[in-house]
Amino acid sequence: MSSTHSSRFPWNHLIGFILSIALTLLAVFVKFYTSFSDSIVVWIIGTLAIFQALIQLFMFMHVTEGKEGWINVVNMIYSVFLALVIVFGSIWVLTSGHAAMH
Amino acid sequence: MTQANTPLEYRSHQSQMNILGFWIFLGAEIVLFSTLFASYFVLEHNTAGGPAGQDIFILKDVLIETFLLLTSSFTAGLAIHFMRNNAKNDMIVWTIVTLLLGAGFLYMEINEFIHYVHEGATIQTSGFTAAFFTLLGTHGAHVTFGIIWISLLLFQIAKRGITEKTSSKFFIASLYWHFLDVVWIFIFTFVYLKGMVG
Amino acid sequence: MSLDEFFVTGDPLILGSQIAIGLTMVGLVALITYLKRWKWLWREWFTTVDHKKIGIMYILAGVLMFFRGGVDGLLMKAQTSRPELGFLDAQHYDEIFTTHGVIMILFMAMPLLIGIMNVVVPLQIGARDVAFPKLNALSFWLFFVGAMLFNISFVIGGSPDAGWTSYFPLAGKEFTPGVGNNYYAIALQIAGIGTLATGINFVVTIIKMRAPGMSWMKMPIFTWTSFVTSILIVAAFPIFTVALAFMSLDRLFGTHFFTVAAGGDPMLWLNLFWLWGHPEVYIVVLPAFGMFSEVIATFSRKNLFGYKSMVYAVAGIAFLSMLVWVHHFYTMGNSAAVNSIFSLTTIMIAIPTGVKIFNWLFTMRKGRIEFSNAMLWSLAFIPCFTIGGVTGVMLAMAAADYQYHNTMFLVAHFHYVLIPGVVFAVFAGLYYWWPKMFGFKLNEKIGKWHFWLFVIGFNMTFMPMFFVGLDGMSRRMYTYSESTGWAPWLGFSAVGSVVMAAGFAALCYNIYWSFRYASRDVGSDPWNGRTLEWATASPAPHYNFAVVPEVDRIDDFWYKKKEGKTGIKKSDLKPVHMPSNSWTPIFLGVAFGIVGFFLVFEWFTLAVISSILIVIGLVANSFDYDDGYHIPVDELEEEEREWRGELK
Amino acid sequence: MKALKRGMLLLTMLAIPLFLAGCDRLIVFDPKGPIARSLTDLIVYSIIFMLVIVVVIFVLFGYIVWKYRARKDDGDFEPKEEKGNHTLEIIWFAIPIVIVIALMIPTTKTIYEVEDVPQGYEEEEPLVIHVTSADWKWIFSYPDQDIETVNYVNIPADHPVQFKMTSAGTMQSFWVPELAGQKYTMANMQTKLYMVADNPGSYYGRNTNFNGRGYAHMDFEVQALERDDFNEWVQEVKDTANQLTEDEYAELLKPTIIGRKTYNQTHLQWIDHAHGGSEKYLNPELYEIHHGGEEPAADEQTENTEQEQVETEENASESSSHEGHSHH
Ligand code: HEA
Ligand code: HEA
Ligand SMILES: [Cu+2]
Repeated sequence: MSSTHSSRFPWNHLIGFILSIALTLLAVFVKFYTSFSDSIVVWIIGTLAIFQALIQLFMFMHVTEGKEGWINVVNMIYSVFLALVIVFGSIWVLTSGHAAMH
Repeated sequence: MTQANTPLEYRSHQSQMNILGFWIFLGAEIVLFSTLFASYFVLEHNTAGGPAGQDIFILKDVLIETFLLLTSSFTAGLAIHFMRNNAKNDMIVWTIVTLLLGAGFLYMEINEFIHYVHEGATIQTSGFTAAFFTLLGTHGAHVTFGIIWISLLLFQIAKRGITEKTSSKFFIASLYWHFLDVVWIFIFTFVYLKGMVG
Repeated sequence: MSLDEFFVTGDPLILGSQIAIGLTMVGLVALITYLKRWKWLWREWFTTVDHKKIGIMYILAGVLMFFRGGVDGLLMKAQTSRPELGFLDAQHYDEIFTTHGVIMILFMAMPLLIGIMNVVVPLQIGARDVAFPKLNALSFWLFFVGAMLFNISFVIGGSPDAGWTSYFPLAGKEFTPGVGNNYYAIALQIAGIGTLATGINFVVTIIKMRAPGMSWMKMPIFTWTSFVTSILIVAAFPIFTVALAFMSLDRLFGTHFFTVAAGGDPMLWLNLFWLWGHPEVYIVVLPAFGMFSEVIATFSRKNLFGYKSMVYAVAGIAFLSMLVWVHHFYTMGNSAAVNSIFSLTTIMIAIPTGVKIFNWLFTMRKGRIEFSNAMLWSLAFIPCFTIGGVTGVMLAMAAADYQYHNTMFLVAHFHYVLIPGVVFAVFAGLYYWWPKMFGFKLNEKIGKWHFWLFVIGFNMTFMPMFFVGLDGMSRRMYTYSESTGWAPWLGFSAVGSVVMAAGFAALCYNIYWSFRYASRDVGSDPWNGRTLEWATASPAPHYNFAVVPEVDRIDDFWYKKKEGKTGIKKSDLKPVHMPSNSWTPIFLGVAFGIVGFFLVFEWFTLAVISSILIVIGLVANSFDYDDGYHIPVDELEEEEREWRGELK
Repeated sequence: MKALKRGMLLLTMLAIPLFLAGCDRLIVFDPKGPIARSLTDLIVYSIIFMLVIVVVIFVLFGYIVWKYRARKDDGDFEPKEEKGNHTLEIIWFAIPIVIVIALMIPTTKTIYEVEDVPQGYEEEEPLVIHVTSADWKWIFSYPDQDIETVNYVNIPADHPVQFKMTSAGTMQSFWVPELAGQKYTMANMQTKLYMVADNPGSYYGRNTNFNGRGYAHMDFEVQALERDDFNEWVQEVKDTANQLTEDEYAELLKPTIIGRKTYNQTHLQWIDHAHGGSEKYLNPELYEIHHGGEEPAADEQTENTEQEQVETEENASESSSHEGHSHH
């Protein structure tokens, strides 16, 4: 079912590992060696972080594996949705009103 | 999925439930950490005259921590790979490497914290430091717990070998370990990189 | 800290309770010792991992907490029954509404609902137990220890006094320096971890342990609501865990998350509290909706109308409930855009809720409505809850909420949803599933007293609050002056609460009476039920089902009964695997309680030392490879024969 | 049966105006200014919808429960199973959607409306008053007039007033039901609330957000005066009132219940709590609670002042009555 379950060399682990190192370095590069504006940098490195998370999820954690693979995927999507609501919701609510005058 | 093809850790119904249950738990962990992140973002600029992130973060140390943790995630994956090939000794070796890398990460992080305290940033300094140390501390506590947990499992694997039960326990611990890596990536990106001046 | 600071003294009410508690404890211990029941208690209850027994313990604890919370309610009603009464002083009143709110929601509603879920869900899906029986026991003990820790606050150290919402800065050390609010932070944390574990447990149980053939859309509706509730628990409780951790850090370790000084943001607490708190009120109401659905279908002798739309409605409510939290602080000075969006999401909840109301009504239409006690509670729920719901919609309109916010109108709203929604449901569920738990029915005649007194008392108590609220009375006022003109409303309301208390007393009497005198001969299926829990003996045997039932449609048992196919064959009996009892859950629970107690009093050395107990419990657990045991076929056969007669 | 139904309908139809007439006596239904009036309009509008919903549900409920009750002569009648009914389900899905839209439009409009100077007053420059809430009192500062009052606030009638609100410590909520609704007051933050009183008069205001022992007594009076009377009052204060000193101000911020006070000058010259610095004035030791045991001296002192001042406060509240409104 999944390619990891064989005695071959664990290529996808290795690829995942190299990719994650590369993405980390890329993020550092974007942050310190380009001249994008702050918000663009955050968007780029944020996207890179999401790719890294996906690498961990699919190449190391094998989310889709097991009998309930689809449940795991739904569970992760739902959790990420909650995470977005909590993070962006809180920021929006606490910084957009005229109560926010630190 | 036929029996023979199923990885050992999925074979019994109870193991399947344990693994599924752990995934659900990870869902809860995502919510927990996103709450910590949300609070950090809200309090990030409330330094109350104390140091801000850009005053204290050191890229080099953080990068080393990141590589240690990323590598440990990789070696944890290798351990699972060998577990699935029923290579007990290789599995134990890679697990020990994973633990050492994890310990190295912790060592670096504790040093980092000590450095911050010397810079005048303790957990009581400001809203920013409270949120920062709590987010990082929660992650660090998870790593600590993971090291202890996996060490206990090592004993069990050494004693009982790779069985349906030990393999499912170990698989779950590896999920946990990878998850901590995911959390770290977001800390690295949104706390450290974002908080430093480019 | 001196001894008389440690023990709360000086107040005759509290002193009286202290003495009463002390005497009750001594009496209980003496009684158990006299009856030589310690071993039995330990073996059958304290170390049990059986979901039915755990459920019963939850229910017992919940009823006890209802009594405690109810007494708090009565004291408040007494204090405000006349203007400028001196029965309670401000401090005492503040402590009482705080503990009342916390206890009612977290230690009354939650355990009663989780208790019923525990008893019923595995039976409804044809499972032998929950997915993680030991974790289930741990959840219970964490809840129980948390509840007890919270409850001792009023005799040891002082109660929390910042409201069940414990808003900062008030709940910070600067404004409430005592240990009271430490209790809030620590006790709720312990109980909350247990609840989170329950959520995970039931999600997995329902995904993985359904009887063969029971696909998603063939699941009983109560199982569905329990499932969605569990998901909501997993989604919401971690937020509360973090909020309470911040609170503990602020109070015990001097950090600045929510403080006025050093860049803390008190509004962050409001935000986090309600990110959890709003879903929490739906966590308590959704399983209740499920119970009403079961009861209404059973006693209308019809299937549930619009089953699928009911499922979608529950899912829709749960989804929306994560998106509305700001409606609790419209008046915080949010931007108009924030208030508008959250008004919209909030009001939208009326749509799926309305779907449910109409489906219930149409389940009864063309049925044959039997006014059993369980059904009476479900019937009373519909109109009462509608009042609570539509007043909720009024509150949801942000601009209008500028007038209702924090007034008695709000207090009336939430009692009108919580009591019909949760308390009525628990009563309905108890009457309905009582025979399944204990093998006898509660008395219907005493039940009628319970019903009418409670429902009438309820409306008398809370209806006037809408009006005093609209007349300018804010909540949490321990006193008011004659000139306000509120006295007649509040006096009437106080009388209502006494009627309500009489209703509760009738329930207690009913339980007592039925234990002693009710007929033990009720059969396995006393209500002519539709779902699987009625396919096994009452009370349910510890292995639940001798043969795991197969299901090929919704309400399968109902049709099997008609087709005469409910029996089991001797040849189908196989040894049943059962989990073993375990000492670790109660041990861990108590360990958490001890550490928690030391943390409350900020005795950190002792807390650190005693947390070794927790480590011991966890390590013991990790090395536990107990695989349980099997019940042999003979034993199964004998037990089944007892109620089924000779097996084929 | 039919008669019963018709009777019930008639009764409920009658009940609506009766109910609304009864509500008229309640403070929230008795607005005395344009802002409160838009809130009341919204509330009345929503109540009509809610009453219709309640009536529909109650009637349907009564009818179904009565008609389909089990009877002795049912015999072994078996109700038919029903899966559901798409048309019906669509109806009770769609109608609430329409209602939600009907509720949302005026809600949103009102939300935006009350955040601004009320209609008809756009031309006039609002009088700015700073509100600082403390435990357990309200402090009003008039920066332009350079005077400060405690537990009462005088405003010119028929003129827009903008309150800029903050807190010296715990969170409170500033509520004047007849004039403006409410909003929180929070340390380190500033919220704004507009208010206009149509006519001179005395209006009830209070804190609705629980903030400890003195909370129940935390009310104040809004007194709307004719323009000239207002100016006269300002002048009088300037001529007669004491100077507010920093020491006196620190004393004010201690957790006590006190009566009304009037000062020359405002505390804004040395601190605006909306911009931090409140921690200087916090007195944690005064919040200690001593169950039973002997009260320490500090507490005794507050207790005394508290008592004596409750009395003053009560005298004061005689005029700040809420009473005024409910009996006319
Ligand atoms: C079981 C608990 C429960 C339930 C189910 C609800 C249900 C709802 N609640 Fe309530 N609420 C609480 C418990 C609950 N609430 C508590 C405890 C508080 C206060 C906490 C505190 O401050 O201490 C609170 C406070 C509260 C507030 C905060 C007010 C304030 O602080 O100023 C608001 C505001 O929007 C609100 C709204 C609603 C709405 C819109 C619903 C809706 O879900 C109601 C939906 C139901 C119906 C509408 C009726 C049936 C529907 C129809 C018949 C269809 C047709 C109807 C329409 C189209 C309108 N609630
Ligand atoms: C499920 C939740 C729940 C339930 C069931 C109740 C039930 C009751 N509540 Fe509730 N209440 C809350 C949740 C709940 N409450 C919350 C969350 C708050 C907000 C707290 C805050 O502001 O922080 C609140 C606040 C609140 C207030 C507002 C205080 C204020 O703002 O000033 C009041 C005032 O009267 C009140 C009264 C009551 C009463 C009289 C009951 C009655 O229904 C109780 C009935 C039960 C009994 C009466 C049982 C006891 C019976 C006896 C003693 C009889 C003898 C028995 C035997 C002999 C066996 N409650
Ligand atoms: Cu809510």
